Amino acid sequence: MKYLSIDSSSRRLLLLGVNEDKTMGVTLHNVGRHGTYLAPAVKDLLEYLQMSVKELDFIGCGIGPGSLTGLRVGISTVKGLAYPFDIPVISFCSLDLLAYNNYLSSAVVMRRGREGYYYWRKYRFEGYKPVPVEEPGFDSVDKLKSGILTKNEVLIFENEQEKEQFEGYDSLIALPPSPEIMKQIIVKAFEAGETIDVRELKPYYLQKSVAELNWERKHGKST
Amino acid sequence: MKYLSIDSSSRRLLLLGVNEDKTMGVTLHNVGRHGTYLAPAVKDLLEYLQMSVKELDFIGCGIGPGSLTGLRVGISTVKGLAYPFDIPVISFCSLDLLAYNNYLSSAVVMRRGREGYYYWRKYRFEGYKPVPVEEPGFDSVDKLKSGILTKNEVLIFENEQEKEQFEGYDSLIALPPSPEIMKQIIVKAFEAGETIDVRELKPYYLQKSVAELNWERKHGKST
Amino acid sequence: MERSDKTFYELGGMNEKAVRHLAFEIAKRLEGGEILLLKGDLGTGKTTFVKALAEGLRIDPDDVRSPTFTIVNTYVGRNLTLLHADLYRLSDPSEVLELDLLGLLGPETVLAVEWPELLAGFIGKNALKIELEYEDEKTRRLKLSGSYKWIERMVKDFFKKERQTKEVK
Amino acid sequence: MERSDKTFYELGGMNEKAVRHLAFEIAKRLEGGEILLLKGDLGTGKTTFVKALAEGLRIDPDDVRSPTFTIVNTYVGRNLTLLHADLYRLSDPSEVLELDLLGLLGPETVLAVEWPELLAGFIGKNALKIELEYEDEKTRRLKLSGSYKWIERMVKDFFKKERQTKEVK
Amino acid sequence: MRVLAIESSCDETAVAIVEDGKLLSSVLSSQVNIHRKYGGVVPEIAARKHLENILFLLDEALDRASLKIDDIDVFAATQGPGLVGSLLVGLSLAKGLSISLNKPFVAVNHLIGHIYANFLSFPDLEYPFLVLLVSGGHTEILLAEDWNNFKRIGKTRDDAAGEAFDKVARLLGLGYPGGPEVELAARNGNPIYRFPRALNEKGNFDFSFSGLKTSVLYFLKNNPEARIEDVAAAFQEAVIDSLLTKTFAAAKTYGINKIVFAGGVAANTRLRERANEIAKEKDINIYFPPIEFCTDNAAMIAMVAYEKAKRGIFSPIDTNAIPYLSIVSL
Amino acid sequence: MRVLAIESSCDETAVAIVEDGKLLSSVLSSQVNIHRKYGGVVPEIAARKHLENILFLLDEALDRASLKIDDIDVFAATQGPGLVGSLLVGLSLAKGLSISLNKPFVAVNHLIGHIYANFLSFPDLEYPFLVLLVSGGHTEILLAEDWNNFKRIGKTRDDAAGEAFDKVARLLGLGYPGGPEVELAARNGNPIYRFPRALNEKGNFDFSFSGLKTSVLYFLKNNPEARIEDVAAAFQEAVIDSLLTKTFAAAKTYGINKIVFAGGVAANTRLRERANEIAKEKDINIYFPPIEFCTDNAAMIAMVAYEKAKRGIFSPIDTNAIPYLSIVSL
Ligand SMILES: Nc1ncnc2c1ncn2[C@@H]1O[C@H](COP(=O)(O)OP(=O)(O)OP(=O)(O)O)[C@@H](O)[C@H]1O
Ligand SMILES: Nc1ncnc2c1ncn2[C@@H]1O[C@H](COP(=O)(O)OP(=O)(O)OP(=O)(O)O)[C@@H](O)[C@H]1O
Ligand SMILES: Nc1ncnc2c1ncn2[C@@H]1O[C@H](COP(=O)(O)OP(=O)(O)O)[C@@H](O)[C@H]1O
Ligand SMILES: Nc1ncnc2c1ncn2[C@@H]1O[C@H](COP(=O)(O)OP(=O)(O)O)[C@@H](O)[C@H]1O
Ligand SMILES: [Mg+2]
Ligand SMILES: [Mg+2]
Ligand SMILES: [Zn+2]
Ligand SMILES: [Zn+2]
Repeated sequence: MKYLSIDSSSRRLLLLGVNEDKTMGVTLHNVGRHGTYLAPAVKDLLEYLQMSVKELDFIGCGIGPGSLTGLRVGISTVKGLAYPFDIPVISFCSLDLLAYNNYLSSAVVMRRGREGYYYWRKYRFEGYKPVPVEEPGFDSVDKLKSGILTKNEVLIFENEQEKEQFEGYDSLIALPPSPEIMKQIIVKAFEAGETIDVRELKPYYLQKSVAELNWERKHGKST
Repeated sequence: MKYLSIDSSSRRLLLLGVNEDKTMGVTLHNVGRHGTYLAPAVKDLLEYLQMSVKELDFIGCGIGPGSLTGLRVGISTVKGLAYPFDIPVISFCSLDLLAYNNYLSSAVVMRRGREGYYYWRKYRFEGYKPVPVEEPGFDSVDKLKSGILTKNEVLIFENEQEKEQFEGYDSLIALPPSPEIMKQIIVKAFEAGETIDVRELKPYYLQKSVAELNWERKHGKST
Repeated sequence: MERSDKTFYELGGMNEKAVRHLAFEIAKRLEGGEILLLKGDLGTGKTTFVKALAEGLRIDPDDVRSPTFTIVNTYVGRNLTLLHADLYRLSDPSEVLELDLLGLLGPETVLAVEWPELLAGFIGKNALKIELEYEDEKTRRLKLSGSYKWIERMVKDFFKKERQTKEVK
Repeated sequence: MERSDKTFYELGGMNEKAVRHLAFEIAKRLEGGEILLLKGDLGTGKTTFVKALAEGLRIDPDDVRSPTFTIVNTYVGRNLTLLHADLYRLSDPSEVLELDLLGLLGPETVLAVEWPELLAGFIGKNALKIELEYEDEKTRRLKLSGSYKWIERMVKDFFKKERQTKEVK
Repeated sequence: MRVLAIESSCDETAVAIVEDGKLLSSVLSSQVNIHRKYGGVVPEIAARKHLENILFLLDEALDRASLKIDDIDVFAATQGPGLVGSLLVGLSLAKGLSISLNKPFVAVNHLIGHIYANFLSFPDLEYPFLVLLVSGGHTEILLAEDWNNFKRIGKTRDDAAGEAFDKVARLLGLGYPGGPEVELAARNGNPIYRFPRALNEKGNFDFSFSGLKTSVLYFLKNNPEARIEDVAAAFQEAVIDSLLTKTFAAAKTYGINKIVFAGGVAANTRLRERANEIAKEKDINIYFPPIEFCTDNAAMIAMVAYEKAKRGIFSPIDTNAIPYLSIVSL
Repeated sequence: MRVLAIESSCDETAVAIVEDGKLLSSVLSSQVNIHRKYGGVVPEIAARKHLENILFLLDEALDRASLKIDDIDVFAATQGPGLVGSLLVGLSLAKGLSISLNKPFVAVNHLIGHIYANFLSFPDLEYPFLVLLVSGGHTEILLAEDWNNFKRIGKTRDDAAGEAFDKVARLLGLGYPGGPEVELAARNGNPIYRFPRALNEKGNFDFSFSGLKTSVLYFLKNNPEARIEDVAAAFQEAVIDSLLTKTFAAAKTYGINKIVFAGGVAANTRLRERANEIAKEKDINIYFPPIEFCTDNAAMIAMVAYEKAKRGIFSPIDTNAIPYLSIVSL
């Protein structure tokens, strides 16, 4: 199988390329803006693996939630790669990357969206593999603390700063996601036949509904 | 801090570059021979991170045990990189990469050296961090089974095939080592002041003593 | 005057020079990451304010233009980059979110927003709100509120320089 | 003849043509990953054997030379690569280990070793050992042993082609 | 040589294909009804939904040009100026296509695009020429000396002319977009009042229209009896006077005898009248292009890209969006 | 232009520095006593311990040339043929230095190195010339037509000549290395026997020496009374006759009037005698270089690298070792 996959939802840019038994993974953390680094990294990856986009069986793409600007670069690049050859796409929730390689029974991955608001997703575990319990959400710290989060679940954060607002909860800092983890997610999805057409590829846009609710409440306007 | 690190002891070539807060990690698994891919990957890594060898605080280098040919490429390349600027070197045991991210109390990392013989190293764990108990060894499967391995220790293998000869033992397949793991190992060593001069850099050569013992036994020759 | 846990200052009788002066003082205290919300009717001087703010960041004020149609203008200053947004043409919050303004704000970026009403729900406490009102064709009343620690100091320094102002706390 | 769990064949009265024929037969059955150990005194024909083996792998036998000084020669055949080693100049096992011969052996590589005594401790059961002895200046006695499943078949086929041979099992 | 260009700097998502300098197709999200390939549902085309619009527009542009994506030799996109998130969609898509089909990539300056748009209307237009680019978002006097040599002679220091029309229209209680509304009202009025012309010193080619907002506002306050139509006419006169005086002065200073008027405000009849009058006096040739090439589009981007590509000038694949890109050489 | 080259294809680790074609220093692990930088302990210099030897040799070579590593403009190493593990040490080191100092890298063919070694001894030697490279590991007739144009005219099909000397010496009960021992014995004997000259058809420039092993062995068996010295002399005569007949025939066929004899066997006095005799008859110039440039060394590698580098021919950084590299163009 030959495939490519990227995740550009955070400052950690992940790239994976597989050409049959050859695998190449690249992680660029804080190296620069995705608008600068993603395309050359994809090009170099294909060169090292000596494969062309035409031969790919599918392309994997993280769709957030996370940095909208980063996701635009990633998703639009994947659209450009896939479009000429109608290559199937596997989209995945970027938060899933953070859930891997933890030995827990249930957990919630947390990623700060903006001041006082977090993206979150709940998981249970089959052995060591995380299985999402529901779609990711986006809520205020207050709302999370007063109902969404339970004391059974371990909170998984990407770094210490994002953990600060949740003193008193069982929490841990996620292992930095690796291209290998991305590989597990997309291969599993591909084998389950979960490909989509590249035209359907779009990011999670969870902040919207919250914003709209707030707006309507304020302005009595229907969306 | 700026540094570079590589491990070329197996078919999985690991590269890491850090330029202050920028980190880049590259994994090349089965992509080709290290003699072809290591140098370009190092060069590209430095380019992406916009740093020159001259600025490096140290260079990390895995010294096996593992593939002698692979180790030669890695170690000799590091010698060439470090020599002009007398850059300190951090050498580390490549087996340590496989011990990370396991939640155990004691374990033995196993890597097949040749038919019927394994490299091995024992670890205890401080929290989740593996701490080597002794220097790595090299012994026959028989010798390992009749005294070296105990039933308390979990055996860690790189893949299913290498595990086959140890039915009946508690074992697991290691997480594919990532550049991030290499980072933890070398930063810890650097902070503990464990640098060496590049002239001292050499691979583990564990097969030798075993071979010599066998030879002497056969030929009554003193080495 | 409404009391809150935020500081709150009202500066009346401000002619254009005074308005620009205030913006300049504020610019000197910016370190990066700050948000300024400029609220006011058409022509009250929001863009004029941002021009002077930019000048304080060593940006040529003639390069600072009304972002009504461009929505966000970016100016690179000596130490900081200024993002100058204008939400006049936007009609709902999702349009604002799509701009990813907060995602673009970094430790070396400052954000100034004209017509900031749509942004209200998204900004936490950390922002400087400046309301501009007409007193007459050439004079404005400015109301400052926000939780940045330097606001009080800045207003005091400003008073030392200006004469036609009244402080109400 | 010594019985063991390995197959064991002895072929006497082999002239050079017969020796080369046998090597050729063996070459046809190689799939990659096999090791051949060629043991014999000076001039018994180990290199001659490997030349014919190479020819069976579609390598020009004139390109196959004595590796006594080069230690390992590599020849690229049509489907397989032949590593031809000669440990004559080596004096202890650590020198052999440094060659990393087993590390270079891959699924599409075959290894033939002259003067293989130093390698003995490192090869598992999977190898074909060929011992060459002088009968006279032009004739050799070959002793084959090894656990490759195809050895028996190969010897049988070989007998069909050669007449001056005796099989002892 | 076929160039496909993508424009996504602000409100518009646009794709166009140019072959050897000739326009084969040009599609815009604001003008096209796109039917989704599967299901036949028409997706909502909303401003700035570039990520959602882009592949449909790609389909449309190729379809109308009767081409397949691998018939394209060069992929181009706007690098700036504009909204960084919007720019990145077009740039990233172009880069993706470039990598996928192993074809070169070209990044284009949006402002130079507006200059090149004139070649779509006037293919034989020769350098040098002056451009007054006047719309909602732009008010600039640009000098096109050469295929690769542009200068910004003058620009607005605050509001664009079109923006001024829109905001004054609001103050006058007229609808949106303000330009045509104000023009209509002005036609039924007389410029009996005089609003200030800012920056009217000799040799100053910059503009300033923000003062007009306050002037009009307070004028209305102080003169509640004034007819809206007359105020509109007076305002319009002030803007046009400013625009044309400076533009023709620039033509004289730089020795140019061709002026191209571009942008939404160039649709204004009064501006065209006055421009014609002055042009006759000064013996200067003036051009007014069709509106479709004055507003943001991808055809103009493709034209610039074509000029670069035919000279072998391509862009590296690590070219990032520059939201504050100004007019420099190509 | 200063070129530093590393040779590590088999038994020897060597480093040399050449400046504009002139040799500044040349060090070999087999010849140098290296004192460890720290502690002053002399490490064991053993054959094929390239990884252990290499940096000390680098230090020595630079020291003897009075240079620092950043005075070097080009880094070169042997690409092949040889032992892959050994080659990789030199190649990887050169690449590392190249990346570290941002200098170009050149990979060199070892066999062409042996040809170029002659320029170290005979700087004014002009193309074309023939080389008989005859040592323990090589027995070839090479034609050097041009700086970049080489041909292998003939080669051994089994054992090298030097190897033959060593093995026959063992059969005769003489010491190692066999060459000098056999020569010594031969001087006290007479070639009263005749051993076969293999491949002696006209126009055949290939050699074969393996038959001599069995011939000598069985001769000794069947003639236990034969004097060792006479057998040695007869053997030596067979080898030399083979070498010289073919070499001079090749010179005639290819119209060359210069023959360079290189390699350990070229030290043989009887070979030199005979070569001189034949050369006089045939009016051909023959050259015998000093032994140090005939055996493996890095100076010859540096000379080749210099020729390439001065023409701007460098090697990509992904150049791998090729253990079976044969003689092709540079
Ligand atoms: N029956 C035979 N089988 C093989 N070789 C023979 C036979 N009869 C004669 N020869 C000759 O004997 C010589 C054997 O030389 P060869 O180099 O192959 O021996 P070797 O075992 O490799 O010696 P070394 O110990 O030097 O490696 C060749 O010249 C070959 O032609
Ligand atoms: N005291 C004052 N403070 C600020 N501007 C003043 C003052 N007096 C007059 N002006 C003028 O009023 C005009 C204000 O225009 P400006 O574009 O800054 O307003 P704005 O609030 O940005 O309008 P918009 O709602 O269109 O964004 C400028 O021309 C400025 O010179
Ligand atoms: N007849 C007109 N008179 C004056 N202004 C006009 C007229 N028609 C349109 N406009 C103005 O042109 C602007 C739109 O121009 P356009 O080129 O689409 O803007 P942009 O490309 O900068 O977004 C609006 O501000 C509108 O008021
Ligand atoms: N006087 C001699 N006569 C014949 N052969 C000699 C003589 N001296 C050395 N040799 C042979 O030269 C060989 C060594 O040559 P050398 O060039 O060092 O080999 P290589 O470079 O191929 O390793 C040995 O085989 C040795 O027997
Ligand atoms: Mg404004
Ligand atoms: Mg042999
Ligand atoms: Zn535009
Ligand atoms: Zn040599």
